[in-house]
Amino acid sequence: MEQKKDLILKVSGVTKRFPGVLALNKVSLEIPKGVVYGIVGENGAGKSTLMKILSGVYEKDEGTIEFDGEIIEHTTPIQALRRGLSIIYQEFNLVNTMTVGENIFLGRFSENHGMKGTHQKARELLDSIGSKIDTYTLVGDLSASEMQMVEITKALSFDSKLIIMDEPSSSLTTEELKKLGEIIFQLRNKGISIIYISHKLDEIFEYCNIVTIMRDGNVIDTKPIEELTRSEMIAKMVGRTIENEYPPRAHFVGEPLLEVKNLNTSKLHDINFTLHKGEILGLVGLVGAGRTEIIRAIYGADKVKSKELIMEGKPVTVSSPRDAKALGMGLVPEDRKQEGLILRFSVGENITMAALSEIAKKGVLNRKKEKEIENRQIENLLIKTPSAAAKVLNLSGGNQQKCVVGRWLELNPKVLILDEPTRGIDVGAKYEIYVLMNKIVEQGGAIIMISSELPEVLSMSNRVLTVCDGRITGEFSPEEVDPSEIMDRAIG
Amino acid sequence: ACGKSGGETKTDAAADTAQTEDTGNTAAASGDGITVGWIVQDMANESQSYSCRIAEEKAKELGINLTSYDQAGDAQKATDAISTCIAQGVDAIIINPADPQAVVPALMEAKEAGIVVGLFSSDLAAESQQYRDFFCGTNDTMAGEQAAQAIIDAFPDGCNVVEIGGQSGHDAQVKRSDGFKAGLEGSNITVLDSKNCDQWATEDSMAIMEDFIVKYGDKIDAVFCHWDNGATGVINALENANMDGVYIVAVDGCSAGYDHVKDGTQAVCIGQSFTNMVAQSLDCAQKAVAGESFEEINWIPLDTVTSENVDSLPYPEW
Amino acid sequence: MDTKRVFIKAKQVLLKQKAVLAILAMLILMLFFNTQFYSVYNWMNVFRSATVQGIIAMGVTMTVLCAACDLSVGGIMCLSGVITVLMINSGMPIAVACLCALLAGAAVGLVNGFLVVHQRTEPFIITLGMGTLLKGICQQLTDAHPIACTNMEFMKISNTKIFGHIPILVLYMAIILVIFFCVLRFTTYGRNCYAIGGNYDVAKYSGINTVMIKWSTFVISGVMAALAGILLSSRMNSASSVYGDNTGMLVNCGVVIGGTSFAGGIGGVVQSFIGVFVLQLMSNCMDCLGIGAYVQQLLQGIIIVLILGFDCFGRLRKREHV
Amino acid sequence: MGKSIDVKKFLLHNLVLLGIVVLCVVTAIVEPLFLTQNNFTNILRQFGPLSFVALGMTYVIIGGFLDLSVVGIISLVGVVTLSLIDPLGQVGALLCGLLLGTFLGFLNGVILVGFGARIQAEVLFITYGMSSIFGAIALIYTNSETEHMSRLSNPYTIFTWIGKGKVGPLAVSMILFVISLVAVEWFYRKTLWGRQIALMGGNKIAATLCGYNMKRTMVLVYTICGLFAGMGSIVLISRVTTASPVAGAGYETDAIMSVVVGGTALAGGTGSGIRTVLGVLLIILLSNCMNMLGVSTYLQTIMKGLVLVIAIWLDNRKEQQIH
Ligand SMILES: Nc1ncnc2c1ncn2[C@@H]1O[C@H](COP(=O)(O)OP(=O)(O)OP(=O)(O)O)[C@@H](O)[C@H]1O
Ligand SMILES: Nc1ncnc2c1ncn2[C@@H]1O[C@H](COP(=O)(O)OP(=O)(O)OP(=O)(O)O)[C@@H](O)[C@H]1O
Ligand SMILES: [Mg+2]
Ligand SMILES: [Mg+2]
Repeated sequence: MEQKKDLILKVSGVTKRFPGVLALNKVSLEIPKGVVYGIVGENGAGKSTLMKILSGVYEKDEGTIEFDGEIIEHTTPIQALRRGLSIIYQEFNLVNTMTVGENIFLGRFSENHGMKGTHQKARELLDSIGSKIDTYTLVGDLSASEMQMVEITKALSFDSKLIIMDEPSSSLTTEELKKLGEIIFQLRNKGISIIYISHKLDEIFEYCNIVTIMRDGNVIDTKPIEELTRSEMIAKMVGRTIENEYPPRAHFVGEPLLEVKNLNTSKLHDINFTLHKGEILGLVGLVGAGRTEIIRAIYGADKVKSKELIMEGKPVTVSSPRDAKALGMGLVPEDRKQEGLILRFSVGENITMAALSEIAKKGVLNRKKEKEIENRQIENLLIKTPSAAAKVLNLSGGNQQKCVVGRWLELNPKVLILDEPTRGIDVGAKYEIYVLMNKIVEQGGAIIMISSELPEVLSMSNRVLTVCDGRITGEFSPEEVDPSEIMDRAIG
Repeated sequence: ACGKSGGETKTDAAADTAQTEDTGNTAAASGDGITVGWIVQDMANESQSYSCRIAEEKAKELGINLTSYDQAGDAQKATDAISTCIAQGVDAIIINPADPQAVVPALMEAKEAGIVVGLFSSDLAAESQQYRDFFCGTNDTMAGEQAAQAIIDAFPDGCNVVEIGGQSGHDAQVKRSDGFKAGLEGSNITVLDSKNCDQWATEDSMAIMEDFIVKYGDKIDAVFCHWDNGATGVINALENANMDGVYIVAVDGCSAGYDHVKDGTQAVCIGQSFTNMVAQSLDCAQKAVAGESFEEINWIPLDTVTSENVDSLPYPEW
Repeated sequence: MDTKRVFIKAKQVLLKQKAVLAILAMLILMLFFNTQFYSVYNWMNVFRSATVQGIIAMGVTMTVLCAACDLSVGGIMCLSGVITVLMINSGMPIAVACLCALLAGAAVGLVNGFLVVHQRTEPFIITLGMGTLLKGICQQLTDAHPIACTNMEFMKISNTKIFGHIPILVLYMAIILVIFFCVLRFTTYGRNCYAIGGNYDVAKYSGINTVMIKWSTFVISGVMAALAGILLSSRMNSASSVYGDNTGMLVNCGVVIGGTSFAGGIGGVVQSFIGVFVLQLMSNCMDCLGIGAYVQQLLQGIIIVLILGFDCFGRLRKREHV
Repeated sequence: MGKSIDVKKFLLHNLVLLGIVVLCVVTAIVEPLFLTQNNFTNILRQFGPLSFVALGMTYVIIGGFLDLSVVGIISLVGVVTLSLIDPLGQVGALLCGLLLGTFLGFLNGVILVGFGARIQAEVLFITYGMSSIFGAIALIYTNSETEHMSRLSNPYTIFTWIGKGKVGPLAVSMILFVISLVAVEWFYRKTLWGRQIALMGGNKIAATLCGYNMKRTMVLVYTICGLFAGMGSIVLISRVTTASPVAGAGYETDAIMSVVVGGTALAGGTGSGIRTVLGVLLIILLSNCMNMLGVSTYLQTIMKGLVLVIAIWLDNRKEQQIH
């Protein structure tokens, strides 16, 4: 009895089915007041689905939910918000065409006495978390991490008793992550509970009090954080023991493959570097440093002022992604929903997208070969999908990412560019992607990898470049260097 | 409706006119010629654009300063065009309205501004005729009646006829259809069916005729099609079905109609003479502006073109 | 800081608003010709001509802001005129007739909203079909004959002038424009419309009653079109089933020309009015210059293509995307 | 139980087909003449112009765009083709007409790509403006006069053959259409170029990053659309033996309606020309059946609107139920 009073949320026996998928199977959770409650699990474990049920986006099929002592049968997003449950969704949840201030107070315009009041209050909130974003800028003009901060601010603007954060840190920099940590502690001290979902286990260990581990729609275990070790957690998540989070670094570095010279755009200044055969080159920098711009410019996706590329000793021109692909380059973009996938199309169609031009004979396609590719990649990458014909829209984030990566693997690219390839991907899948990366370099290809997770870059790459403000500011060998030195250069 | 403001408009417009004369209109051909705003019903319509062309030619001859405006078959554009004419300070407006009802308020304004108003081809309803000075044109209702008469004459013992109307709701379609119905009243002619088109499109009339042929087959003795180019479609449909001897009557009197009558594919073509209409209206306008007396209503008689008289009539230029 | 922001905004508007540039170009061009273009009467005439489409554009803008569109406005306008005139001719008081017409417009908007918002059909195509349907109803009601209004009082609604020069229609337009501007700018409802158009799901998750709001924009659009129908019928003292044939396309085109994005969330009623106005002004300019009908059509097409084209171009340059 | 679900599913998938069957059965019961060979030929002939235009439109819509300029293309190609028969001979005129249609479509594509239009909303009214331009050129070219084949001095047998000819019971225009349909469907389904159209409709940016040239694909779909609008125009003038500079009004709406009623989503990415055929059939049959039943013109317009709205609505519900 006594204990029950302290619970903010009690979920018992919740089940959710999607066509062909049992997303949640009799899930039960108990979340006390004033704790940070971590939920971890592989991609497709059902974490996001559970959160969407709590916030009223999906209907549950079975089970009961009790929020703040009240049984909730049916809820809608607005009711959930009013009750005091706010959520930061995994996918961005902002209106790009409106200003930061208006987004924070979306739908509550009159509560703040019009435009001026809204922006004023938004300013106060942003200041309170130490963000310098101008409330009058359009959200569409922000970078991924700035958007994330706006989302966090938005969740704070409600007087919530429970805040769900579904991978809030996936695009935050170290600096911002620190701020987020402070915010979380502040909230917890005020007696507000937080559900924290992340694939970055360090954060889980740092912030959370209790952790629930999910796999395939089931709750595997719930334990206070002190009673868990990292490897134990990983083992429970993936259902087997993983010795290392990173495979051994591959060392096949050979002669120069791609030389980038004198690359200038409106944002980039004098970028020069060389990529060698069999090398994984990491690009490190703060958000907005221009890493994405560098690789897009190389790939021919953006306009450039000047650019010289030398591939295998021969000067080449790359003025469009088409040229880039013809030279054996491939790009996995950072925003998979907008730039990577055709969400309405099937998993298979998304996988074969890049390879179509290879299997077409004089422009005529071969359905049989397409099928082969689909099945091969689904097996190779262990993509969790009912069938190749299922819509990619319904896959979990990690599995969607695998589709985008898989599309290029089929082509054995010489240069594969990966922009945040493991964003929102679970440990198991990450490992698989790392192994795949190693396989590519083994075959003589080379990889440029952008990642905001420093450990990942340091463990995977043979060489690291730091980018700051559109310039390359340093070159390091990750085995020899101290991470703090790299961050130093990245900050500028 | 609004006396005071109307008065002011009048002085305004008068001042504007004076100004025009002071500075000399750029388009003015001769110093003393009157300016006329010629508002065409729809420049995309063949007959209308033809009448506009001859009006421009005729005006040059008469030393009239004529500017043409298009209402594109839209009643609202007609009122806009009238307002533009008033603003430009013309001496006379001659309009062939797409919807005669709809221009009445705008014409009131024009009259208040002291502008001579002439209606061309379509007249206002009887109760609003005070808002125009003169009317020149053929009577579409009469065209329908004449078409009916031609059929009655050809089939004194009665027959079955189908009617294919022009664009649904268009002034000419409405009047021709009403006239046709009125003309048949009391006769022993049966109207099997009657359909309008979405546009004045030959394709529409052809499709309707094809369906009629399937449905009524040889029962059809005569066809009344509202326009000559539509009759082309009717003739095509009949040819495709190998039907001969169907008595076709159509209105307009364009070259296509004359050609059909000459080949014998079309029995009767009710022709309207735009040359006469234009000459008469410009004449009336000149007289009205000069303050001379003129005929208020000028019916331009319709020609009933048949194979007998087709060669004696001047071949139309459109 | 605030003045600077205003200045930047003004510059942005001028650069973004190709329609304003087009208007300026026309105004300058007309200085070189000796016509009555710069007379009070003519300007009132242009404004008055833009009124009917302008009023419809207000409602359409609401739907477009919510990332939908309404092409049935031509049909609604026509229907409302027919209903009003028929009822007045049958002896009803003018006010009752007008009210019924507005209700009819609201009813059509309700159905449009049901289909588009509730049933999630494609607004472009469904409202296009609805327009055809309404046109048929008008033809049925009038037997495709134009009908004159027998009560001359009805004419006064649109044909009065105030202060001697200003047609009352222009006043109506101004009032409606101000109301819509304020609603969109200063009320939660208005801001919610922008949110819905910007990102429907986000608006929904943020607790905005997206369905009702988006639905209501269709009702507003219907009512405004019906109002425009009444004013048009009063202006012309008649109703006919052929009114409004191209209105749907033209008004939606005007809205987009003004800079209200068909993708939703960007724009406003002032822009829309400018968009409708630019087409009207252009036609007036060309009439004043005595340009032939075909060339007018050609020039109008070219202007539409250029304004919208450079709008696209501007957006593209900003992002430097593929 | 399983069977009833199958029936329901089949019906849900083929609502248009169902509508067509119901329409035919009702008409045939009330008016047996509907089933005559003559009427069958009629329907196939009336099917002509719209079916070509709608087929071209299908691929634009699959590519995620729309084309309102077909009206202008039909007008312009019609008058130019007919006027070229005398100077160039009929074969030359025919080829020039097709070439002109293709070129106008190409021009659309190039202009849109040049301006950098990326989404449906952006192209919609630009093509509307283009339509206005093409239409105006047609009017200027002819001075708004209708041209008549009967006044030509050169023979125009090919056009007569297209307009009236029959091979067995089948109209020539129908056969031409089937050939075009098969060819273009094969192109769309089996070739890389065709697949790129679908990719463009699905996600233009993703497709570009996968190394496909979306600008070229965009020009391609508009060129196809222009070509088919030109073919539609030629079938039209052959059928009615005249060419009017304002012919084609309303074709853009009917074509888009046919495509969508057929079941190709306006959102792009999926669809097929075969579905469009059903949509066209529904629209043509609707007017034919109601003419057979003696429904008044006004009621016909109401019915047309109603059927279209309901068809699109039901089709949409179906989509939602299946997913
Ligand atoms: N709308 C939907 N329709 C069908 N299946 C769905 C839908 N949403 C989610 N799923 C399925 O439910 C399962 C759980 O997905 P969910 O997004 O909750 O995973 P997750 O644990 O959040 O994974 P990630 O860490 O990758 O975000 C997945 O297998 C996914 O394919
Ligand atoms: N679509 C866009 N519109 C406007 N500005 C943009 C857009 N995309 C990026 N920017 C801006 O360009 C700058 C550089 O962004 P970029 O994405 O290249 O950074 P990055 O180093 O890749 O960082 P990230 O970690 O977010 O990937 C950012 O400040 C961002 O605000
Ligand atoms: Mg998730
Ligand atoms: Mg980036």
